[in-house]
Formats: sequence, C-alpha cells, structure tokens
Amino acid sequence: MIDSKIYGEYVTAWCPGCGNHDVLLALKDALARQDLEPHQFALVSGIGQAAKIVHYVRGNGFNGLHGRALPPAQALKLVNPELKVVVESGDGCTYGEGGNHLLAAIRRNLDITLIVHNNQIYGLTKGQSSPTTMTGHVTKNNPLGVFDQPFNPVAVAVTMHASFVARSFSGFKEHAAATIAAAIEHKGFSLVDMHSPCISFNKVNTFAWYKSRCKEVAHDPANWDEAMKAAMVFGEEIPIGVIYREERPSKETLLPQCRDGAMYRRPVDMDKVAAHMMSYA
Amino acid sequence: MIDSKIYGEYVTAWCPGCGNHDVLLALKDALARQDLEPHQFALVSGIGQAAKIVHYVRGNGFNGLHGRALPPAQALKLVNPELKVVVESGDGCTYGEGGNHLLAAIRRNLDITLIVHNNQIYGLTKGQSSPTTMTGHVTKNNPLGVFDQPFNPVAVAVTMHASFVARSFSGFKEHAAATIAAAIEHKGFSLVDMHSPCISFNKVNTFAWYKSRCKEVAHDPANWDEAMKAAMVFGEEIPIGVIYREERPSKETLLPQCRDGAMYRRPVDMDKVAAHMMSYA
Amino acid sequence: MREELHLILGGEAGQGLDTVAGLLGKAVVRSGRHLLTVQHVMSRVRGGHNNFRMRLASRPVQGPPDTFDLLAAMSRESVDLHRERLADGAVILVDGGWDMPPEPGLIGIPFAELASRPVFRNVALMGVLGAMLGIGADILRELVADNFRAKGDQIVSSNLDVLAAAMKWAADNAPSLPLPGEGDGVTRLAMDGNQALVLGALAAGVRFCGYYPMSPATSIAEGLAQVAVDLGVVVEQGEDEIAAANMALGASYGGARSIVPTSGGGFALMTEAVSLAGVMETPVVFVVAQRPGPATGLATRTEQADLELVLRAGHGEFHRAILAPATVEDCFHLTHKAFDLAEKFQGPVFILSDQYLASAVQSVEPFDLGALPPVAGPDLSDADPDAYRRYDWSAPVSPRRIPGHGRSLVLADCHEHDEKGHIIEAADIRVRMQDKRLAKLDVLRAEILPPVSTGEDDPDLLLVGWGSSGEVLREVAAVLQARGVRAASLCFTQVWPLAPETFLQRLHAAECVVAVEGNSTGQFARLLREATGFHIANSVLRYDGRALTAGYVLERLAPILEAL
Amino acid sequence: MREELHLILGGEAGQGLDTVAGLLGKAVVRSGRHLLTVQHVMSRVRGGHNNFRMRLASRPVQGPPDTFDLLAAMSRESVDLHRERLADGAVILVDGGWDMPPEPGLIGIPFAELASRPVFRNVALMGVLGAMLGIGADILRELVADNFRAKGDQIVSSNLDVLAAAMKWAADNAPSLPLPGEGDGVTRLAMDGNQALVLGALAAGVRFCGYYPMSPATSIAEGLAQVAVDLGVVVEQGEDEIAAANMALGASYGGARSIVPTSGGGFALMTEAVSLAGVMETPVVFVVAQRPGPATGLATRTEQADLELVLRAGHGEFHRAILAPATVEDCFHLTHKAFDLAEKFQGPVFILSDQYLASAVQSVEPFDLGALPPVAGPDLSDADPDAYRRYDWSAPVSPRRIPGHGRSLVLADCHEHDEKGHIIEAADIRVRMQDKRLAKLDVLRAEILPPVSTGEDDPDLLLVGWGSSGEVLREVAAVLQARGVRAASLCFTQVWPLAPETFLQRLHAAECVVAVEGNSTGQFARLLREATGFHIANSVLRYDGRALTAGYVLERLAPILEAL
Ligand SMILES: Cc1ncc(C[n+]2csc(CCOP(=O)(O)OP(=O)(O)O)c2C)c(N)n1
Ligand SMILES: Cc1ncc(C[n+]2csc(CCOP(=O)(O)OP(=O)(O)O)c2C)c(N)n1
Ligand code: SF4
Ligand code: SF4
Ligand SMILES: [Mg+2]
Ligand SMILES: [Mg+2]
Repeated sequence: MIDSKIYGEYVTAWCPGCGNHDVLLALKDALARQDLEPHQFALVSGIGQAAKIVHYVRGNGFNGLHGRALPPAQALKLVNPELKVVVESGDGCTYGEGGNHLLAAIRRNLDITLIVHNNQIYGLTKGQSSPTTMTGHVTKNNPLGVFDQPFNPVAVAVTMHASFVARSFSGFKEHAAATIAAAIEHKGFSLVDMHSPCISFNKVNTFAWYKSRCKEVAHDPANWDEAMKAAMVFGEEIPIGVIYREERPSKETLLPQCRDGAMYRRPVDMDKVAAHMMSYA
Repeated sequence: MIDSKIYGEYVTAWCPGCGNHDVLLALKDALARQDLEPHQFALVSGIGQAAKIVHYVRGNGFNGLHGRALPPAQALKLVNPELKVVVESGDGCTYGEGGNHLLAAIRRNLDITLIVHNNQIYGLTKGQSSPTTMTGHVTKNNPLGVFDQPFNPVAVAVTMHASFVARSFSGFKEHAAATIAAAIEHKGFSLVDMHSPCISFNKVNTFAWYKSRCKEVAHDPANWDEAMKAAMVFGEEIPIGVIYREERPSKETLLPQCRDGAMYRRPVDMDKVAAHMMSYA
Repeated sequence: MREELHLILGGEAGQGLDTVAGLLGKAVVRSGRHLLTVQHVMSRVRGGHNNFRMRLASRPVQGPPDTFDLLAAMSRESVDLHRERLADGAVILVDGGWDMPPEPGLIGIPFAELASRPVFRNVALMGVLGAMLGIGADILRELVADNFRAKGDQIVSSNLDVLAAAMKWAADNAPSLPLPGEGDGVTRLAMDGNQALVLGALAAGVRFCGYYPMSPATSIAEGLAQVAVDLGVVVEQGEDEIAAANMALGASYGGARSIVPTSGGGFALMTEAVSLAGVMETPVVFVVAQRPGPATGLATRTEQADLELVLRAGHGEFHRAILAPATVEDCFHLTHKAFDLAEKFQGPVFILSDQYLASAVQSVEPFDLGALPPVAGPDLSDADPDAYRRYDWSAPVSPRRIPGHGRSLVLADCHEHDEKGHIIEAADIRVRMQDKRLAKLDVLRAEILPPVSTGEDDPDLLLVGWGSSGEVLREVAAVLQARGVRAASLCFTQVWPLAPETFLQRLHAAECVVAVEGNSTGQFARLLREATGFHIANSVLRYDGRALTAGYVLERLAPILEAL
Repeated sequence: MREELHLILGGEAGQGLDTVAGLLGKAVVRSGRHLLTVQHVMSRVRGGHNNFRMRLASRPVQGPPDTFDLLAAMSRESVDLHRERLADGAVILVDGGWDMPPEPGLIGIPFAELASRPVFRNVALMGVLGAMLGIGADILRELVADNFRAKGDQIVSSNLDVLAAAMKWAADNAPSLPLPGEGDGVTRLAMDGNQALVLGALAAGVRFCGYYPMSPATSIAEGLAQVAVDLGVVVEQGEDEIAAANMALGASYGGARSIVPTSGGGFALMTEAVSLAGVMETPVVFVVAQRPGPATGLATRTEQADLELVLRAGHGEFHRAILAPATVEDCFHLTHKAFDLAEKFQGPVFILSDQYLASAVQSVEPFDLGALPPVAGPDLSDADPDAYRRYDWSAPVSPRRIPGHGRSLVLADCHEHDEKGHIIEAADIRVRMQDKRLAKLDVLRAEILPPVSTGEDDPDLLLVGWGSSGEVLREVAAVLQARGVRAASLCFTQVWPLAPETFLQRLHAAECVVAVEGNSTGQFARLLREATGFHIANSVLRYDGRALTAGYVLERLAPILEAL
C-alpha cells in the first residue's frame, strides 16, 4: 500500500469541522489502498464545497461545471480506459443540476466511481435545500419548510441495476475509506452516497444525527430484493455499506474501439480514411 | 360525458399506422370522460412526434422545447391551480433530454398528468436510440446495437413514491383511454408510460410485440411492494394498468399562496409592498 | 468638518462582519446620514479574508471608496492587507489581545474583556464603532435587540450588555470620529441592489419566480421567498436553470408576471429558453447579476462581462430589451419598468446587474409607490372566443389572453406557426410571422431610456459607461471638473435597444471619449460602434473582480489627460 | 447543347425520393458530370411534400437552381406546387394512372405496370430518368444492386428487373434529355456537406464525438458512428446536449480530438460548456448546422441566423474562431483546419454550417489526403513532471499534457486559477491569467482565412456574404458581369476573428456594397461594422427557410442596380 502522503497536503477552504475533511482523508486512504499513484488516476468534479476536493489531492484533476462532473468523467474513461476515474461532488451538483447525467451514467456503466458528498443541503451557496433535503426542513429559501419529497439516490440506483451502490458516512472514517476503496476496485459504475455533514447550514442532519442512525447492512449485496429493501430505508435508521453489487462488463470493455488503450496515442490511419472517402465515388 | 368531437379533428403529420393516432383518440376520450371543456385544460408538450399532439386537440396548449414540457406545466399549475394540466411527450423528450425534470416533478407532486408516448426510439429525428431502447437494438447511431441498459420509468417512479404510476399500450384503446382518465382524475402527479409503436423506425417493439406481451396487472396499486414487483417486469411480459397509487396532498394545495385560485387575477397589494419597503428603514 | 468618512471592516468569513456592516449601516442611515457599503467576500463560509467598505456622508454618496479613515481588523491578516488603503492619520482597530508593536492610530480593543464569548465580538465591535461615530445609544440598542429577537430574551439582553460595555469602553479609550454633517432627520432605507430589485418586482405585481441558486443572484429569490405567502408570489427552486427559465415561461403563459434571477453561468443554460420566449412572444424578466467568468471564474466577485452574452443569447432572431441599473434606486425603478416592457412587447426583458450592485447597500429615500406608472397586463377580455388568435398578425403585438380565463383558447408554440399558433412550414407565413415579431422593435423603441449625462455638451473628456459603472463615472467627472478639466459623463442604464439620436451628438462633440467598463475587452464600446459606427478609441477597463472606483479610473485616466 | 440541366423531384415523405435523388446523383457523377442536389423536406416521416432539386452540368456548379427542365412528380400536389418553377418546354413526369388533362410536356409513367408493388416505384422512376438522361445501364444497375445488396439477392434482382423495364419504357416513350457535355472521365465523389465534414474530421484524427440528435447535424454523428470501430472513434450519444459538450471537453482533456455536432437549439444548451472550454483552455470543435429559429422554428429548413449566438455564447470573455464553409469542399478542409486551430490556441473552434450545406450533395474531386497540413497535437513529452504547470503563463499558449501520459499531473480548472490550475481569488493573478488567455488571439490572427473575392478591385457592385451564401454570390456576380455590370463578390469562410486589412479596402473601393445573408437582420453586416466601422447600407436577406439562389438575389438586386 502506497503512503497516502503522496497525495499531498493542501490548505482547504472548508469550514473547520466540515464532513468534507473526513471524506478527503477517506479518499486518500482508499486511493492508497488501491496503490494508485497520482498520475494513474484523475479526479473529476463539479462545483460546490465537495467539488473543491480536486484541488486538495495531488493527482490529475478536472474541475468542471456545477452539475456536470459525470459527462467529462465518462468521456475521459472512454478515450483512456487505462486511467482510473473518480468523480466527486455534492448532492446538489449530482442529484440536482446533474440528475439527468446520473441516470445516464448508471445506464452506461463505465468503470468509474462516483462519490457524492451528501450533506442534504447546498453548502457553497449557503444553505438552500437540495434534492436530498428532508421534507419539512426550514431553509433560507423554504421559510415554510421543504414540501418536496427527498430524492433517494441509493434506491433509484438499485432500481436501475447500477452495478455497485453503497452508502456511507464520513464520520465513520474506516467505513468511508473501505467503501470508497471497494467502489474503486469494482469494475463498473459505482456510486457511493457519502453522508458528510455541513456544520454551517444543515442543523438537522448533523454529525450526531447520522452517527446515531447509520448501521452497517447485513444482506448479500448480490441479492437485489434485499438490496432494494435496504435502499428504501432512510430516516430513523440509515443502512450503510455496500447495498448492491452486480458484476457485468463495463461499457468501455464492450466497445471494440476502446480496446486498444488510450486514444490519444493512436495515429490517423490515412489509408482507411482514403477508403472511406472513395466509398462516395 | 362530453362528446369528444369538441376537441376537434385535425390533419396530423404522423405516419399512417403510427401509435400516436391511438393515443390521441384515447386522450380525447379521457378528456371527455372527465367532462373537461377545451378551455378548462391546457396540454403542454415538448418536441418530438408525440409532442405534436398539442396541435391536434382543441384546447389550450403550450408546445415548448424538447425535453422541457414538465417545467412550464408545473409552473402553470402553480399559478393557476384551477386549470387541468396534461403533459404529453415522447420517451426521448421525457426520459432523455428531460430526465432531470421528471425526477423533480415526481418529488414536487403537483396535480398534473404526464403521458409519455413511449415508442422506445427517437421518431422525429428518424430512429436514434432513446433511453428506453432495449439493449442490443441496432439503430442508425448504434451500428453494433445499444450497449446501455434501458431506463425503466415505471420502476423509478414507483421507487420515488410517485403518487400515480401507470403503464398502458396505445393498441389497447379502451385500456389507454381508461388509464389516462384515471390519471387525470387522480389528485397529484400521475405518470402514464404509454407504449405507442413507431412503425417507421422501431422494427423491434412493434404493435404485435407489445400486443402479445401487455397484460393487465392484478395487484392492489396501494401496495408498494407489489407495485415495485410489477414495475420491474418489462420484457417477455409487460404488466399494464395502474401500477402504483398513493393519496397525498399535492403541492399546490399545500402552498398557502396558491389557495386563492389563479394568480393573474390577484391585484397588487400596495400597502403590503409599502410595509415591506419600510422594513428597510 | 469632513463631509465623508470611510470605514473598512476586515476579517474572516464566519466572524459576523456582515452583521456588523449591516447593523452599523442601518444605524448610520437612521442617524440621518447617507451610506454606501461595498462587500468584498471570498467564496467560502469560514476563514479566508472578507471586507466591507463603508462610505458615510452628509450628502448622497456615489461609487465605492478608495481610501479609509478607519480600519477595523478582526483578523491580523487584515491589517497588512488594507494598510496601503488607509488615509493619513487613520485609526486601526485591532484585537487588544494580539501581540502587535504600537504605532500611531493603532488601538487595541479588549475583546477578551468586552466579549465573554467569541460570538459577542461582532456586537462589541459594533458598540465601539457606534460610540466612535457618535451614533445614539438608543439607535444601536434597538438594532441589536431587533437582530437577536428571534433568538430569545436571554440572548438579546446579553448582547445589549456587550453593546453597552463596548460603547463605554470606546467613549473612554477610543478617539472620536463623528459622523459627517448633522443628520437631516429624513427617513431613509438601507438596502442593497437585490433588495431594491425585489421591491421593484413586488410593486410591479410579480407572481412567479423561477430560480436555481447562484451568487450573486440568490438573494433575489430568497428575498421573494421570505414574503411569498404574504404578497402572493410562487417562488420555485428549479432542479436546474433550464427548469427555472422554462417554468417562468409556463407561469407567464398562465398570466403570472414572472422573474428569473441568475448569474452568467446559470443564464448560459437558459439560452434556449430565451429563444422560446422570443418565438412564443411570452413576457418574462431575466435578471443577470454578473460575476467574473469564464465559467465559474471568481464566484463572489464582480464584473460587467456578460453584456454580449445577454444581447445575443438564443438561436434565431427576435428582439429584447436590456436594462442596466447604475444605482440601488435604479434597481427598483428599472425592475418595475422591466415588467411593463416585457408585457407591452411580449418578450424577454433583461436586467443586467452585477455582484457589486447586487450587494452594495445604499441609503435611499422610500420610493413613492403611489406615483409608479401602471404595469401593462394581458388581455383579460374574452370577446368572440372562437375568433381568438394568439398570434393575430394584424398588429405587431397580438392580444395575449390567458388560458382558463373565459372560453378563448390560447395556443403558445415554439415552432414557426400561423396566427392560431399551429405549426407551419410555408415560406410566406414564416416571413410574415417573422416580420410581425421584428416589428415589435417599435414598441421597445418608444420607451428607450436615454443615457444619463453630466457636464457640458462639448467636453474635452467624455467618460462613457453603463450599468453599475455609472456612479463612478459621475464622481470622476465631478472630481475632474473640480480640477478644472472640462469633463463630462454619459451613463447608459438601458443598453439595448439604443437610441443614437439621444447621444450620438454628444459623442461627436467631445474632444476625447473614454469608455469605462468592468470587463477586459470593452463590450459596450464595441456595441456602440456596431450600432452607430462611432469608435471609442480609449478605454479604462477593470477585470480583477473588484468594482470600479473613482481612484482606479482617475489613475488610468492620467496619461489620457496629459495627452489632452 | 445545353451546359446545364435542372431536375426537380417532388412527392411525399416516405416515397423514397431521397433514394432516387441520391442514386441518380451518384450516377450523374459516375457519368463524369458535375452535380448539386438540394434537399427541401418537411419535418415529418410520411406524407406532406418534399422535393429534391438537382443541377447537372458539364462544369462545376454553384448555388441551387431556380428553374427546372424536368419535374418528376410522385404526388399530384407536386405538379401544382412546382409548375411555376418550370422552364419553357419543361417535361413533367407524373403517374400515368392519374386522371390528368393532357398538356404539352406532360408524360404519364405507367407505374402500375412497371412497378408491381409501390416500393418499386422509386427504382422505376430512377430507370425512367436514367434512360432519359442517357446514363449507361451498367452504372444504373450497379447502383441499384449496391443499394439493395444488404436486403438479399431476391430483392436485388426484382429491383433490377423493375429498372430494366422502366428504362425500356422510357427509351420508347419518353423524350431524351441528355446529360450536358460529354463526361470527362474524372473520378469524383458525390457527397453532402456533412459527409465531407465527417471526412475532414477523420482526416484530422477525430477520436471523440459527443452529440445529441438534432437536424441538420445528426448525420455527422451517424456518419462517424458508421466508421467508428474501423477508424477508432468513440461516438457517444449524450443524454442531452449539455452532456455531449461536457463529454467532449473531458475527452479532449484526455487527449482525444473532439467534435460536437449540433444545431442552434442544441447549441444554446452548450453555452456554459463553451465558456468552460474558454477558461480551461481546452481544444474542442463545435459544429453548428443552422436551421431557422427562434426555438424549434422550421426544423428541416435552412437559415444563417446563429452567427451572433455562436460568436457570443459563453459567459465571461475568451477567444474563439468561427469558420463558415461555403461549399462541400470547404466542409472538408475547414473541419480539418478547425482541429488544428483548436489545439494550437487551446480553445473552442466553431464550424458554422446550415441545413442547405449540410444536406446539399455536390460532386467533388477526391481530396488529396497526403497533401493535408499536419494537425497540431498536445505536448506528449513528460519532461520534469514535478515542474509541470498546465497554465504556465510564460507564453499565451501553455504546453498541454495529457493525464496518464507520463508522470506529469494535469489539473484543468473552471475557476480563475493559478499556473498549476488551482483556484485563486487574488486580483493580480486573475488579471495576469486573463491577459494570458486574451493574448492567444495572436495565435488565431496568424491563421485567419481571408475572404474569397471575385471581380475587379473597384467594382460598381460588391456583394458581401459568408458561409453557404458564397457560391450564390459568385454566381450572381458572374451573371451580372455577363450583363455588363462591374460586379464583384467577397465571401467570408472565416467570420471570426476578422482581418480587416485583407478586405476593408475592397469595401471602400466599391461603389455600392450589398450584404447578402440568409437571415432577417443582417448579422454579418452588423459584425463587420463593429469590427471595422464600415456600414453596409444595402442588403438582400432571405429568411423563409429556403436557401439563397441566384434568382432570388438577382430579383432583389434589381432596384439597387437601377439606382447605380
Ligand atoms: C450552473 C450553475 N448554477 C449554479 C451555481 C451555483 N452553485 C455553486 S455550488 C451550488 C450548490 C452546491 O451544493 P452541493 O452540490 O450540494 O455542494 P456542497 O456545497 O453542499 O458541497 C450552486 C447552486 C453554479 N456554480 N453554476
Ligand atoms: C434541444 C433539442 N435537442 C434536440 C432536438 C431534436 N429532436 C427533436 S425530436 C427529438 C427526439 C424525439 O424523440 P421522442 O421524444 O422519443 O419523440 P418521438 O418522435 O419518438 O415521438 C430530438 C432529438 C431538439 N428539437 N431540441
Ligand atoms: S458550508 Fe458546510 S459544506 Fe461548506 S465547508 Fe462549511 S460545513 Fe462544509
Ligand atoms: S416516425 Fe414513428 S413516431 Fe413518427 S409519426 Fe412515424 S410512426 Fe409515428
Ligand atoms: Mg450539498
Ligand atoms: Mg420516441
């Protein structure tokens, strides 16, 4: 196992006590467990507090637009299947602005890992409700409390037969690191819904709130029915761990043109271009 | 029951034999069963063959952008809860470009009805794969067949506790009309995933293909577990009918400012504006 | 006695400086003085370095201040960061507990004594500053009490105790820096641009706000959300900006006056919806509160670089109006006007603001709500419903009826369409419908706001600006005039469409014209050339994320002035 | 003998007219003649009315034809719709089974006899036309056989039988309309603009295509998809256009040359991603195949109204290049060049095409692939990896390394950032980084394509156009010259940035300048004024969804010519 110091130490812009610090540690730990050197992976993120993580890990990085972390990450994997690609962003970024990309990414099933720092709030913009904010939660933009039903990403992912679905809590450091490591190790699209408290703007879903609720699941993650049952639970109890896992080939292994490694190294085959051209004669 | 002739007869731009003709008939039938006069409802759509339906029904209509039927429809309902709002569009429009809006609309739960003409293909643009195109289906843009897993909108909607979820088939005219009528009657967000064959570009999911597979469900739609079971089935058998139903207040009934009817009639209360202004003194 | 006093409060995010600046500003205004507070904050919630710059005066103030008479530093970093901005003899307030070499003007506040817990520090600072400025104790007490009321009597009284102790300490130990002037007893409001904009929207009868949070526009939606029930507004957070904009169009179709506040990156996503508003002929007001790009850029800073984006957003061709407020008052009035314009010509109207103006708190007199012009509304008749045609082309603007109001059927369409709103492909109908839409320009033309000018008609130096740079230009022109330069200013609060007949002569009559803009390429000057052919060869541009100030402009004008 | 022959084939969608036009076009080209086929189709799959207009000639052809020597009508409506476009003595082919009064030139094809089933009708029509044109039977047979090969021998032989019978019938019953000229034996290709564009991309080494279907751009992605495995391209359909554009940036970050084909409405959704390409300094080629807006507009028609959108898309300020092909050949060459430019200056390059050009089939000589200039690539060194800085500002363009290639770490960022790519908020770094990005304009300037001109340097009439209007302008100028008018043309295939030194003098030297554009407001003329101050007062605009033709332009020039 690599020493996780290799991933650097950066001054962060996060609040002291923010769950993101723990997720960062867990990520570095997981990368180290996977023996990934900084040049062997790329971290891709969107915008939000969580998304700043790209700036706090020595490695390749692509810090893209709010909500748009998954599309570049998937394309990157397609054009260079040799690179480990890890996507990391917030609940607003991933389940709000980026909701459509999540659905598509699950369906595409590329071998990438998505870690969502789910603090059930928009942190960077100072406390608006996110898709995972609970009904009744009073926020600056919802003075009467949120009316909409919260989004359960784990349940939707299991329903869609995402190939790896896990839930974790940043406060359980070993759990968080192990879960991320398992997700990275898994071949196929893996989602880690990582609850990570925002101490500044979410006074409901606090560290203590999660801590008292999160309980490791016991079922076989290959069992879809059991997985679905656990996935639907979120509230007084929050099942954590690998909820669902399904082994199947990831898309970049199925596409013939992706089998020769990184595309940027491939020279233009002018004879084939010429042959294609002459098909119009 | 109103005579459905009131909704007019228009020359359509659809191919003869297209399932959309049947959906149109079913819609008119359902509107008539609900005794809705043309000025009492608004049809809202996006872009695609299905979406043209707005032009073939006498009534209020809003034909918006590809993928963007749900946002204007929801806002329309919020600012005028007295109007019946029916949204209609294709699978590409609703589950592809508009996927994020579907998730949000389910969570918002306004009293509107969404009818998706699901032909499992992009019809208007001539045959590209849609999110519901089955794996392996060879299309113009997927010469090796589709690799991605198809989206199961019914299952995702049930998972998210959408308040009314149904599946139907345009070829079963009475079923289609009755299902749409039930959806419109239901108070809350209702989704009808209406399979409607594209005879020009989908040679896999044909009229006969659906006909031999679609079977009415028998379970109690209030039972979530049963509903989920039925929702997950799609292939050799296709359960149709009301898959899931849950009674709960729709958002526009919960928002105090929506309780006084249409907003456009509301005069500006300058005294209150003045009071707000003076709070800055 | 001095006419102005400039304060700068610096420290970390999360220390509550925003509260101090806000309450102190209110106190200043309640003391009958004029105020401008400018916010400089980082994109973070704790730590880093933020500062608030306050200009207090006995007469209306203009742009942001350049030098300061007092620095209140809540973090050590702050002292070094702002030292160079201090005027001679300035006071520097620091934490008495810091180990700092003494220097003239440096005063240590004994926070450890005055504030038993760190949360009390900001009230302690407020007490010290209030006392130094000579603000009445009753004013300060009331503000503090109001601020903490929701947290309970216990908290209120502890804070009042801190306030009293701090004021007492300051009276005994800190120099006096009395507020300029006497206080004129006039009731004024202390509000920022976004608050004024919200007020303008409310006065115009806004009924729907579709948004997705994005600085510096978020506070518009949040401001509306706070009064939504009371004033009858639906404020709906979209799942994304695309939803927000398309929602607004649906709401407007339903007859509700609709607003969409966002910033450049969010607005970029609304581009397609802008085009929809154009072809559907649906009124909608977009607010684009600019911040520096490209992409995420500097999220909490200011810039004026989205003019061209806003002007050209949307595929295909259709008209729009773009209003660019220069002051907090403009934010109120132009927003009110935007709703009227949008309905009158049935299309998208834009308010182009920026982070500086959105968050700049200014003292303004209460608006005369009774004197506001009426705001146009849809056609609420239902005459001859069967004959109703949404896109009746007998005039450029067709009667806009509302679905569900009467028996008229309203079909709004995104394709090229006929008068009824049905899809067509015929060349002649297309041309006629496009001509009809283009002819609506006349409606906009009839209401163009001419630029605001100061100075002589044939100045040696004419400063041209738009939007929030307006106040600075006026101030610079005044300073130069005082120095004997024949300087003048021309500030556009409507940047599209333009009415060259209202300003072209002034451009030609000036010896030297300089464009002053908060961007790096001179977008407005380019637009002026396109619209008039007039080429402004000189410019002063700022694009470091900070607001233009008189000092910044004057410094860069120096070589131009020398060459005059 | 005539130099040109113009055919129009009209009928319903779904009748296979596109196949007839395609195969016949190929046959014409294989017969050594020149070809231009223009597609006019409705936004529907069956029914309605479509038509294909073919210009066949013994020398290279220019814009679309205005009048026709033959109409083949597969639906009755077609006869009435196109009658007014027919030249004197034109032949009208109809279904012999229709009950129509006889008239000179009207010939009924006995489809009921020749085509036992409706599906055979298009091959029957092809046989009739082929015979009338005097095209060799072997050419026709081979094309038909190739076309149906995939459907099996049975189908091939039935179709060949139909073909033979139809040719025989025509030889006996239809007039001869021989192809112009002799046939020069030169091998040419029959391809449309999108096919040429795909070829240009392949020749440049495209490796990734992100798209979401939208007419008229879809065939670019579909064309790439067909050869994707063979030529090593990942062609990924996005869930929406936002995904498509952001994917392309991710792929480009990964070192893959990336293309994003779309149309105006789809492109509108990519606006934010364009800005991301700007700040990330990531090469990417966007193709915007224009169609009439606003919004959905006329989905299958043509227009040139998205120039300003493409030029200003994206918040904040950064540079871009916009290439606007005038011909099918340009589609090839400019696409190839676009990839080179994008990499050289590290940012977004646009190809602004339109429905007319995208689907216009032209005869072109095979491109000399060996003679193509090299296409710039990323920095594939890995020297001193620890010192590597993605945004090294020692020069405007920094070395772009690829993640995973060696040990250099590559950080691409959407905020304002330092040389390493890390977020910053400091004013000085911001300014320096923005200056660095703006300085990249020089890289683009060094490669600007000057406009293509015809005619004298000081003409009485100078026609100015851009993109697909180019060929028409050249044709109009030639027609006028033949009439004795001192006419000239100036056609821009690069519309941004502009190099006034390459054309401004021509504008000034002309007696009268007329802008010819396929839009309703004269966007390019406006842009020219902004960039040069030169005001083009006259214009010929077309915005009915149909392509500009020489006839259309000449008609509207008449009053201007009279005033000359
Ligand atoms: C297109 C766009 N819309 C909105 C924003 C403003 N914005 C930045 S971060 C954010 C929300 C962040 O919430 P989340 O993703 O949950 O991350 P957190 O800060 O909570 O970690 C928003 C709305 C943006 N940068 N871009
Ligand atoms: C923003 C945007 N992207 C793409 C298109 C092109 N487009 C029109 S319809 C369509 C797909 C339609 O498929 P679906 O929604 O399934 O409807 P169907 O035609 O099958 O009924 C697409 C991609 C568009 N009009 N707008
Ligand atoms: S605001 Fe919340 S999410 Fe952001 S850094 Fe602070 S605690 Fe963390
Ligand atoms: S193409 Fe398909 S969906 Fe469209 S009208 Fe024809 S059959 Fe219906
Ligand atoms: Mg969050
Ligand atoms: Mg479909």
